[in-house]
Amino acid sequence: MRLPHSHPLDLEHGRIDLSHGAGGRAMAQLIEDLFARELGNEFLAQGDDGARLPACTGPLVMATDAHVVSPLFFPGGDIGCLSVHGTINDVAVMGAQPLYLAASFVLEEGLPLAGLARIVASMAAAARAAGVPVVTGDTKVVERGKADGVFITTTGVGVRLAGIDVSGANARPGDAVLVSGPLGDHGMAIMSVRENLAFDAPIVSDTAALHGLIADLLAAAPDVRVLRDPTRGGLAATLNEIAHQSGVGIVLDEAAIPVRPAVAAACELLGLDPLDIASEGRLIAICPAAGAERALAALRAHPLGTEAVRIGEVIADERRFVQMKTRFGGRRMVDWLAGDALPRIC
Amino acid sequence: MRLPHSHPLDLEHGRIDLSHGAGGRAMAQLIEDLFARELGNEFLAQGDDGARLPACTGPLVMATDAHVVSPLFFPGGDIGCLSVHGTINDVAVMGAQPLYLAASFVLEEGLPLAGLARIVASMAAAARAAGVPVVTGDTKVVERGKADGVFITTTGVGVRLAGIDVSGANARPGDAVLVSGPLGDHGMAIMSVRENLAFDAPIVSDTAALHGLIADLLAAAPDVRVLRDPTRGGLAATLNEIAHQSGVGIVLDEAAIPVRPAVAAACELLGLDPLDIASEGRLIAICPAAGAERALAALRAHPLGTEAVRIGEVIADERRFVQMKTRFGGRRMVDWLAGDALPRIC
Amino acid sequence: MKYVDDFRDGTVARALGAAIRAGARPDREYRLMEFCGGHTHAISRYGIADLLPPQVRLVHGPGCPVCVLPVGRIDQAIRLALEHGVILCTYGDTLRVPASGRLSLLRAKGRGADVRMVYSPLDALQVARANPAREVVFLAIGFETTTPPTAVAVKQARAEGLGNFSLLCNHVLTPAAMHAILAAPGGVRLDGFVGPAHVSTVIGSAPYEPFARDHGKPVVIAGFEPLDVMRAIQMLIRQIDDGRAEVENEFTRAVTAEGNRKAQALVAEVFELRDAFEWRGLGTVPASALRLRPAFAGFDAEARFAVPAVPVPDHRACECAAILRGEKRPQECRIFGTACTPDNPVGSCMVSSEGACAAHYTYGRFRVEAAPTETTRT
Amino acid sequence: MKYVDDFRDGTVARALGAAIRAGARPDREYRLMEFCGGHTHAISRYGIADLLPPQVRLVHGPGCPVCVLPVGRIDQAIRLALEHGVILCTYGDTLRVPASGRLSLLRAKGRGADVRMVYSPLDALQVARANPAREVVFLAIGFETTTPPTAVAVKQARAEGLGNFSLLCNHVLTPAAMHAILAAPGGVRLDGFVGPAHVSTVIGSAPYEPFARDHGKPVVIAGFEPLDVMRAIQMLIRQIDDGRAEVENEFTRAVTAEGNRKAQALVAEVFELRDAFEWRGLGTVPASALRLRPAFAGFDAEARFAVPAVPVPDHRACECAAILRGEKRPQECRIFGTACTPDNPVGSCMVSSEGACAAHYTYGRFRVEAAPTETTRT
Amino acid sequence: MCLAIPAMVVELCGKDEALVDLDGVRKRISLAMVDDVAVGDYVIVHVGFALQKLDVGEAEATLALLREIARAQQAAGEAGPAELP
Amino acid sequence: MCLAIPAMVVELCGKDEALVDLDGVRKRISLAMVDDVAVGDYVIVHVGFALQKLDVGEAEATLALLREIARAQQAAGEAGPAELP
Ligand code: SF4
Ligand code: SF4
Ligand SMILES: [Mg+2]
Ligand SMILES: [Mg+2]
Ligand SMILES: [Mg+2]
Ligand SMILES: [Mg+2]
Ligand SMILES: [Mg+2]
Ligand SMILES: [Mg+2]
Ligand SMILES: [Mg+2]
Ligand SMILES: [Mg+2]
Ligand SMILES: [Mg+2]
Ligand SMILES: [Mg+2]
Repeated sequence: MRLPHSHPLDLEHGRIDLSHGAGGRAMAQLIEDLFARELGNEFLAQGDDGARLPACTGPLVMATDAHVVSPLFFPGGDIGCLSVHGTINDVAVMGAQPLYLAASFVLEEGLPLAGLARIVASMAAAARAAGVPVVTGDTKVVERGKADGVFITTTGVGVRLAGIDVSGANARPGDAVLVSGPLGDHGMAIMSVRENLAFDAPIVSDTAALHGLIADLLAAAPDVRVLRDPTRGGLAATLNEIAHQSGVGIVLDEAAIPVRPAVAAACELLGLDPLDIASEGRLIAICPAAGAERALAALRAHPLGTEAVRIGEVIADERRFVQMKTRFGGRRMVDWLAGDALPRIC
Repeated sequence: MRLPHSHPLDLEHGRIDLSHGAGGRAMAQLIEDLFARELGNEFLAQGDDGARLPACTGPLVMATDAHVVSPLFFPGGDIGCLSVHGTINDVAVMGAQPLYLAASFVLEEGLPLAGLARIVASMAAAARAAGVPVVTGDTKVVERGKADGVFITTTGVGVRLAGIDVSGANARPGDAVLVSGPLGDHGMAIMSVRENLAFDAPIVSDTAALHGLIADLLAAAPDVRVLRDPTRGGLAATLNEIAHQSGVGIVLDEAAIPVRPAVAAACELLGLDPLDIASEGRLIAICPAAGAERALAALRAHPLGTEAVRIGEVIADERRFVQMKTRFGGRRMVDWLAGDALPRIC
Repeated sequence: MKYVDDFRDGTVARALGAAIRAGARPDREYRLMEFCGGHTHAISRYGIADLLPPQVRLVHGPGCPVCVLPVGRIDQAIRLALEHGVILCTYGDTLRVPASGRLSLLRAKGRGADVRMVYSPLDALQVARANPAREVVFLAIGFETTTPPTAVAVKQARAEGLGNFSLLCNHVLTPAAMHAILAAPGGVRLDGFVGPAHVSTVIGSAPYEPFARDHGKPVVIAGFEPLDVMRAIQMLIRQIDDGRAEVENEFTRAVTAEGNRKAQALVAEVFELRDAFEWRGLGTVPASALRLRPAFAGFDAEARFAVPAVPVPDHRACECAAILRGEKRPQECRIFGTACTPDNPVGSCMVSSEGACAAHYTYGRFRVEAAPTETTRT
Repeated sequence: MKYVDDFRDGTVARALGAAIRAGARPDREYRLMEFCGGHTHAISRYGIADLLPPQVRLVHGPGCPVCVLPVGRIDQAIRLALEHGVILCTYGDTLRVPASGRLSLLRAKGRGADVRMVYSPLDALQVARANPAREVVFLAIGFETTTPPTAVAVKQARAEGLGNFSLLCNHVLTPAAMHAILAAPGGVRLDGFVGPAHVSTVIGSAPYEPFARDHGKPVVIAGFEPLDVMRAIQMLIRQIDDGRAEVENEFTRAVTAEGNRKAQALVAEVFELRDAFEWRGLGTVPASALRLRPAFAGFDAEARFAVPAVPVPDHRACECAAILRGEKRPQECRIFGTACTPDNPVGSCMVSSEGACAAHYTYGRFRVEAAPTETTRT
Repeated sequence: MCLAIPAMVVELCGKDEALVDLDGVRKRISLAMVDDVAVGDYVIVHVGFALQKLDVGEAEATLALLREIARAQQAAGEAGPAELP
Repeated sequence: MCLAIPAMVVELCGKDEALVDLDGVRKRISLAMVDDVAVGDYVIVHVGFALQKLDVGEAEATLALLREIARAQQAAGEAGPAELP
């Protein structure tokens, strides 16, 4: 639907106002001249309140995530590409090929259109690069002070890969725990630009779409039992979740866990544990120990997995504890973080 | 995944704090003891970051909507059931059978858990009544003052009904325009409880899931060309959208358009036009004139369509204007509302 | 709605239209100005023009308080909110009025201004009570109808000692504007006025006598319902054809000769005449607006804050001035419907649905744009 | 990280552990209190216990400023924010400390309190500058390490005339607490102290002399890295076995006998001793905390606002007091790990990861809960 | 200009206020501008105030006149077939 | 207690401030508590302040001692086979 608009959308100095969410011409213009133009594909072009898609073969997978990151722009990415990667990854770690995304925006009155345009362009680029189109969307505007710039919820649909059965409940004692690269880059990149913490660091978010890496891994190692992206709560939360779902324990080897020096240093300064810090482009894979080397080789052969390593093993433990042999030579638990990762002084 | 929690969730006096969104045990408890308990189904019970669903036959439909209604509770409903109905309706008006919903929550720090529990229970009841389960979800918590209580984005997936081709682009000159019941109840119910407008009125939201009504309609009248729910922007915006998508004009008969007396009266008091006010449980259907009576009969036979009427016709008009013969005997345009529906004094 | 729907009856309307067609002389034009935006809105919303004979030409007047408010006054309000940090309360009508620098109160809100829509001036008092640590300014607009409620609010503020409440007063006077139109050099040809409905409930019918007596223009005070408007038109046509120029009252159910004395007294107690006031379209009109009396000077936002009203020229192409004087029709403006639409109003006549341009755009433009396949006249 | 990773070397650690095992007498127990939470944290995080012989028993002391802060002081801060509407700035550590009525600063924030986490006291000054119309209170906690930065901030506030800034002062003194532990009636049996690292950089090693001299307890000041802790334990075992009681310094790279004179002068200029202060676990300890000097009284939030600290009894089952005195271990508390967890801390030792209970829960509880199939000792 | 609508007074409240009803919609308004308002009266409501009482007799007279004009016109044969009220 | 970490001064900034580096992470801190700090010095950073200068000679001496103890212990045959630094 192409409407004649009296003024072009002012992507340089304009701002979101309530009319952009009111269902009138201003909203139609925002959708046409920004969202549809950037994200454009045959499905979005249908112009209805939803997308008509082809039939797809195989069992479906569906995942959704709200993205509320602050600040909206951070080293290595922004809320736009993050919202594409995050949901693609949640679909992919179910052992599925991500096919379509839906994107819903909550915009705060006063948001500069220039910023929104950057975000949408970044989403579009991420979706294009991943080959997963945004097929339908929604835009709401709330009063200033009732949101935080932009919230983006993306929902992904995909089809499960044949012969693959991965789930957080599938880990078995003896399995190997692998990770595709260094941990915590994303979370620490965000903290480095938080107003009240700001420090300078050579840290960029690891945000990336993992479905290609996962496809390669599963092709080489279809016996992988668990896939998970260690986002909120970091490796610690993710492994505790898996331990609980599977009813097992996990023992990590601290010396093997990859953390970049700058991330480790920032954690020291802030009193945080890198195992609690989110990644957005890293993969945890758990597979039978016998297949671990083949799986690692497949991960390392992909550009997003060059630093893949084995970091631990699954054990039988009714208490479902995640433990770690420390580099120092001792042993400790790796528990869920209580509350939010707040910088400490003591 | 069932964790041992040290304290039960305090659904009476508790409030959302940042830890409920931090990926730790507090979040797991909120999900288990509120979301999963209320919305529970076999898919949600998988406990992964997404849902494994069966294969489905036929072309897919996908729709998403963010729900940001304020206040969260209003006569006749709340943001919970609204978020279920809204997305079911967007899937259904594509001529599809809605199958699954994903729900993503943005919660404001400080939100009373009692309110959230009511909302989730209302979602669950709506989803159960509609037979469309919430199969996966996400929860984020933002700082107080960065949201407005709760935002809920729901995304729906469905399968298109065989032999049906409905789209906003399908209206043809000569077609009849039908509506399933009185307009504007939802929007006016919301306004009646807005802090700065509050008035007393026997108006309750019309929020409802329309897929049953639509299924009955399409079974009786598979030649229906356009289905749409007149939400934001009301009938005026919806028909203007359709006129633009289809490249046609529409002429309405004001005397035929159903508006409840209290809704009309509230509009008079506030200086608003009922045609601009949202409904959340009404259906606009456009069909060949020859089939209009059959379609109306099917609508009227369903509890949600007893007040269905024919309100106008599609005409050829390159300008894509929506016009209306007034009850008074004149004629006027029915344009998109400019900006938001703000109460007027003059 | 009792006493509302009755005056919207289509069957009566069609017969009354036929009576007007039958009664109007076919050989002359009747140029009738409806002063009020309320009438403009009713004419468009009910499609009254379709019921009238072609020789009746309705000319839209300046009786829309939003339309006549000069840009500089909105700029003032925006500066109060953005620079002085006040809570700016106002009616929904003014939020979208274009101001300088592509701003409006709504856009200023998006930039952090604390702007709150109120339904009544008493709501603004409530905001002031609830925010004792903040300055709360009520941007008051309106003709004589809306002024007495403002007066009540100011008196109430004084009674409560609400020291954080003040008023940005833009109340204007109807007769002064009508006079300005008639006095305009080379002004419009008008055969009569459809007189204000609700303004007249307050001021009564007497103030219109000079227009009949001195200017020879018949005035028929009419309610805002469409049958009221049609009946007033019929009465004006009769006067014109009879060669009479009188003040007649169609809206007897609400308007008396003397008006609402209590309301007049409230206004007189709180407000006094300004020497002159700038009107959009009409320029500076002497004795055409009100300000707070010295006894209430403490509640005057203009005195309390340093925000002089800086006159701002209208957009070059904008014909609002000529339209508000009844000299041009909306579609005669070069940018009507292109650069200037209700979504992006350039002139103020495009803002309120009572503005001549917005009413024509929203309700009437199908009449003049290229005709559709189906004929538009029933 | 230079001078950090070096002191975390696992190879050296294993050999040092072997040396300690070889050097410790098998026939006796060494009860060593690490006063500082920093040491408690290092012991847990690096699994140091696994490298030590079983006869070395580490007793966790009260050196965590969050753990010793009485509930009433957090209540004060919450009242300042909720009732007095101040902007309450504090370190991330204190946000989750349980207060009365199931509140904490974080929960108060969810109820509308304006609570802001800062990384440095200078950030709180910045908040005060940015919000001149608001009162900004910095909730200061900490031992001697953290006090000089607060002193700098207060001096800076005075220099700038930041009249809206004030301090809720909870700075406490290490030697006074150590003295209270040794003086406790029927107190703990301790064979020596692992002395504070960063506190000692400020106060120097001299203040510990009385504990060696008068109480006969060896003190070895140690850095917070795990090799520092192990080396200090080795040095303590030697002193004990030698029958010596001296103050030794393992942390020579940062600690001198006299400490940081400049920092001491800053503290002395701004603060003075309180007669007494309530410590969680230790009760009211004389001369154990600081308050602002009269010259800075204008910056004292306790003077500026009427929020007396009301003592609040601990939860009945809570053993924090005994734990902070070194008399009990976390797992000896009846509600450890059930009603009291880091997610829902009942006592303050469960809040900070430096608290004895939290450290044991988060890092160490696998040692005492039912063993897994695999053996947990490598 | 001056959006206002007649509504019926259904309750007099303390301090110069009334509850008015318009087809079931009820709103509290100020009576500060009008005297001698009784339950059952119609008042014209504007920005939360009663502007003026509606004179029901005059309203009925105006309606009767309008209907009379219409009827006369219909009798004269110019208007359509619809039934006049 | 008292989270603090040694970082290297890489730049002295006006008004008693310095930029410190910890493995690439750079942060501006206050030098109000320490005198005579030079670029290249290590300072112990706590809540945005340099608490104290780190005595590099003492640090190296402590490390040398620790390694010596470990070597002696290894020589005594009790520790594992790993290479000491
Ligand atoms: S169309 Fe716009 S610019 Fe032109 S006269 Fe009307 S309001 Fe003014
Ligand atoms: S477990 Fe909790 S209640 Fe018990 S002593 Fe520790 S902190 Fe106190
Ligand atoms: Mg998800
Ligand atoms: Mg995710
Ligand atoms: Mg995930
Ligand atoms: Mg939508
Ligand atoms: Mg914001
Ligand atoms: Mg939608
Ligand atoms: Mg929708
Ligand atoms: Mg829809
Ligand atoms: Mg999620
Ligand atoms: Mg809020």
